[in-house]
Amino acid sequence: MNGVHDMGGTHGFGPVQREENEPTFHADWEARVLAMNRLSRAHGYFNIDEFRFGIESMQPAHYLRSTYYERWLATVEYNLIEKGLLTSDELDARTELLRSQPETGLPQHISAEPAPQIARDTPETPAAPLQPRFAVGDPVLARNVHPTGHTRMPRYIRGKRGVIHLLHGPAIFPDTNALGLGENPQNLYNVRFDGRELWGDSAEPGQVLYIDLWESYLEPVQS
Amino acid sequence: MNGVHDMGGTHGFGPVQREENEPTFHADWEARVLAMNRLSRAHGYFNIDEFRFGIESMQPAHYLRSTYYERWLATVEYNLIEKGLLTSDELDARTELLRSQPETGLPQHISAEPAPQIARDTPETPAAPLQPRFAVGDPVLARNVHPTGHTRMPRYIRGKRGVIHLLHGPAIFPDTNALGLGENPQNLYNVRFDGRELWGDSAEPGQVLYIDLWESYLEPVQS
Amino acid sequence: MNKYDPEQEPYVALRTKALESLLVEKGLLSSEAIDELISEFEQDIGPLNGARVVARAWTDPGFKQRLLQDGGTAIAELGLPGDTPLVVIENTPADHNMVVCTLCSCYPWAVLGLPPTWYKDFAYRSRAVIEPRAVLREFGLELDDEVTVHVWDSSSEQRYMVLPERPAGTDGMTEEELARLVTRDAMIGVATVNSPAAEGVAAG
Amino acid sequence: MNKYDPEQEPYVALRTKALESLLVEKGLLSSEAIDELISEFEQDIGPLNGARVVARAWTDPGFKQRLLQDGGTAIAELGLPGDTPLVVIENTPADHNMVVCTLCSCYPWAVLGLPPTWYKDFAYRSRAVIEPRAVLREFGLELDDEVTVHVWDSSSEQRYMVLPERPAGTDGMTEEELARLVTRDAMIGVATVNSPAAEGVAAG
Repeated sequence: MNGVHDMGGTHGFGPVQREENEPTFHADWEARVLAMNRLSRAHGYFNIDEFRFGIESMQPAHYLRSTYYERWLATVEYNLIEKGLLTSDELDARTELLRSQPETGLPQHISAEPAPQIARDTPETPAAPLQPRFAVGDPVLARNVHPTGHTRMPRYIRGKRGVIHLLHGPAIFPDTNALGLGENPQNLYNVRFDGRELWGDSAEPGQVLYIDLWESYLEPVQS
Repeated sequence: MNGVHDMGGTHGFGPVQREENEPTFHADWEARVLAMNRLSRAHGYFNIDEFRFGIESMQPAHYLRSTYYERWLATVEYNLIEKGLLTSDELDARTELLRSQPETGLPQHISAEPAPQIARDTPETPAAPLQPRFAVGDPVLARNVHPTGHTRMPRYIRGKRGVIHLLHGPAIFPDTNALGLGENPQNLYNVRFDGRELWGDSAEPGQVLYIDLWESYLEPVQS
Repeated sequence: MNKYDPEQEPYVALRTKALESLLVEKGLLSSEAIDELISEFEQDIGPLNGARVVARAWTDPGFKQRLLQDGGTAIAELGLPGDTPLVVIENTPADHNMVVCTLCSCYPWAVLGLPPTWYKDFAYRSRAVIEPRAVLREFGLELDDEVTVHVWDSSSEQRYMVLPERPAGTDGMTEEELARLVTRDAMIGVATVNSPAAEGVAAG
Repeated sequence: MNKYDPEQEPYVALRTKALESLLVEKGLLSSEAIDELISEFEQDIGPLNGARVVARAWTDPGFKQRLLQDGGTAIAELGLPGDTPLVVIENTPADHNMVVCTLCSCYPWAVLGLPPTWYKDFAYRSRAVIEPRAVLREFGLELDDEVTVHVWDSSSEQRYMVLPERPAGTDGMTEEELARLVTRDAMIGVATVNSPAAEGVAAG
C-alpha cells in the first residue's frame, strides 16, 4: 500500500537524532513486546509479512506519533486478534483489571511449549530453485503499480529503470504472504538504480541505490 | 517538498466521511482564524504560497492529527512570527493571560485600516504576457525533481508524460514566492495525464487527470 | 483522524483569541474587519451562487458558451467576482468531471462558498486521483465503464467548477426553479443533479 | 516526533502486561521463554559479533573472500547463525556503502544486535535514500565528491552489513585489538573506523 510507512524520499522529518550510550531497551515493556513478537512468529501465530502489514495498517496519524515498539505492540495485538487467538474485548478487560488492581500478578506457566530457534530473521521456509527470468546485468523496469495490500516495492522505485545486480534466489512473496494468500516463492533480485534515475536533478552526485525486488515487481526493458 | 501534505495516491486514510447538514464553521475560533488569514494576506503580511508552505512545514505527525483550521492557525502564527510581526513569546504570554484571566476582553480597535477586497483567492498581481514554450496538444514530461522547499507539482505526477490541455498564461511561481525569492511569473498550463500513465495496471478504467503545472516543471518530449 | 475534536477546542480557541488580541493591539487587524469578513462568508458566499450560474447556463446557450470559454468573466455577468480565474467543465453522458486538491484544499469559493470538511479531509484528497470511481461509489454515484472520469487536481490559483448535466423532466422549469435543484456536490462532481419528483418527470 | 515519551509508558506498559497475561493464560507463550529471549538479546547479540567478523576479514584474506561471496555461510565459521542470508559489502577509497530500511527497520541483527533508535526513526529512513551525503555529514562523515555512495535499502529478508576500510596504523594489531576498533555505525556505513591513537599511527 502507498502508506506513510513508505518513507523513502520524504522530506520534513528533520535531522537524524542520535542518543549517546543508548540502552538496548528504554523500558521493560519494550523488551517484552519484542520477545512476544519473536515468539509468536516462531510459533507460527503470524508471519513476518503479516507483522509488517499490521503496522502499515495503522492509521497514518497513529503510526507517525507512535514509537517503534508501540507500533510493534499494535501489530502483535492486531495479528493475534485477526487470527482469533484473543479478542479485543479480552485485552481491554485484562488491561482494565491490571489498571484497577496493579498488584495482580501474571498467570502461572500453564503449558510446556517448544523452544524454536527464535533469535533470527529468516524466511519461514526454504524455497526450491526457480528458473530466473532475469540475469545479472539485465536492465529492468520496476513496475508502476499501486497495490492496496502489502508490498515491499517502495514508491520511489516504481516506474524507474535499474539493472539486476544480484540474484538471491527464491524467496517467499510478501504481497501474498501478508494477506494469507500463500507463500508463492519467486526469485528475488537485488536491483541497482542510479541516483539520477530516482531523483532527477535533485540527486546528490555519485549515488547508487540497491534494493531487493521480487521477480513480479520487474519488467524487462531494452538496454 | 516531499511532505505528508502531498497526498495524491496515498492509501490508508479510510472512506470519505461526510457530515449531514454541516455548518459553515464548527466553532467560532475557526471563523476567526479564517478571517485573520484572509485579512493578513489582503494586508500583505504574507502571501498565499507562504501560507501554504507554513502548513507544509508542520511536523508530519502534527499535520496529520490536526484539523483543517488548526493547520491554518499554525501557519498564520508561523508566518506572522517569520515576518517579525509578533513573537512566539508574546503569543505564549497572551495565551497564558487569557487562560488565567478568562474575563480579559480584546483590546480596543486602535488603528483604522484599509478595507481591501478580501473574499477572493486571486494572485496578488497580474502578470504581463510571456511567450509560451508549449502549445496546446504538445506532449510534455513532468520533471522528476524533489525540491525541499515549496512546490505545486505533486509527487504522483513527476516523471510522467502528459499533454498540454490549456494555456492559462502567466502566473506567480509558487516555488520562489513561498520562500521570499520573488514572484517570477511563468506560464501556467493545464496538463492532461492518462490514468494508466500515472498508476499503471492499478489505474481504474477510463480515467484522465488534469493538473496545473508551471512551465519550469515541464520538459518537452517526442510525441 | 483529522476530524473535529471538541476536546481540542479550548486550547485552540484560546490561542486564536490570543492571536487576535495581539494583532488588534498592534494595529495590524481590527476585530470589526474580522466580524465583517465572517459575516460575508456566512451569509453572502455559498453554493447558491454556483447554482445560479449552472441554471443560467442550462437556460441560456450563449451564456453557457461564454462560461465554458472563460468562467471568471462569465460569472461577473451574474454579479459574482469576475476576477477569479475559473474554469468550468461540462459533464456529458460520456464524460464525468470531478474536482479535488491533493496538496491542500483549493476550492472555487467565489461560486461554492467554503468547502465541506470531507473535501479538505485526507481520504478525499488522497483517493480522488487514484481511485475516483471508488470514491464516487461511496457518494452513491455508480458510473458506467464507458464513462470517462476526468479528475481535476487544483494545484494553482485557477479554480475549477463542474457544470452538471441538466436532468430530465425539467423542460418547463424556470431558471430559479432549476437553481434549486443544483447541489454543491454536483458542482464539485461527486454527484449528479437529480430529476425533480417522478410526477414532474412524467409531465416533462 | 517518534521519540520515546515517558508519559506514554504507563498505558503501553499496562497493555503489554495485559497481552502477556492473556497469552500465558491461554498457553500460547510462557513468561520464561520471554525472559530467556530478552536475556539473549541483551547479552549475546550485539555489534561485537559484527566487529569480530570485520576483524577476521581484515586479517584473513581467505575469510574475507568467503564473507563477500556468501556472508551467511562465512559468519557461521565464527559460530554466528549461518542461516541468516547476509550480504557483506566492502568499503574502499572509491566506494562508500551504507544500509537503510525505508519501509520498516530491517537490520542485520545476527551480527549487529538490535538497531539503534535513529536507524528506526523517520528521519534516517526517509533521507538516507535521497540525500545520503547530507545524512553522512550529520554523522560527521564528509565524503569527497569522487567517492560513490552506495545505499542499500533492505526490503527483503536479505540482510546487509558494511565491511569498513581497515584504518591506517593498525599493521601490528591482533584480530582482537582490531575488533575493538570497529563500531556499529561503521558496519551500518554511517561512519568509518578511526585509526588508533596518533602515536599508534606514527609507530604503525
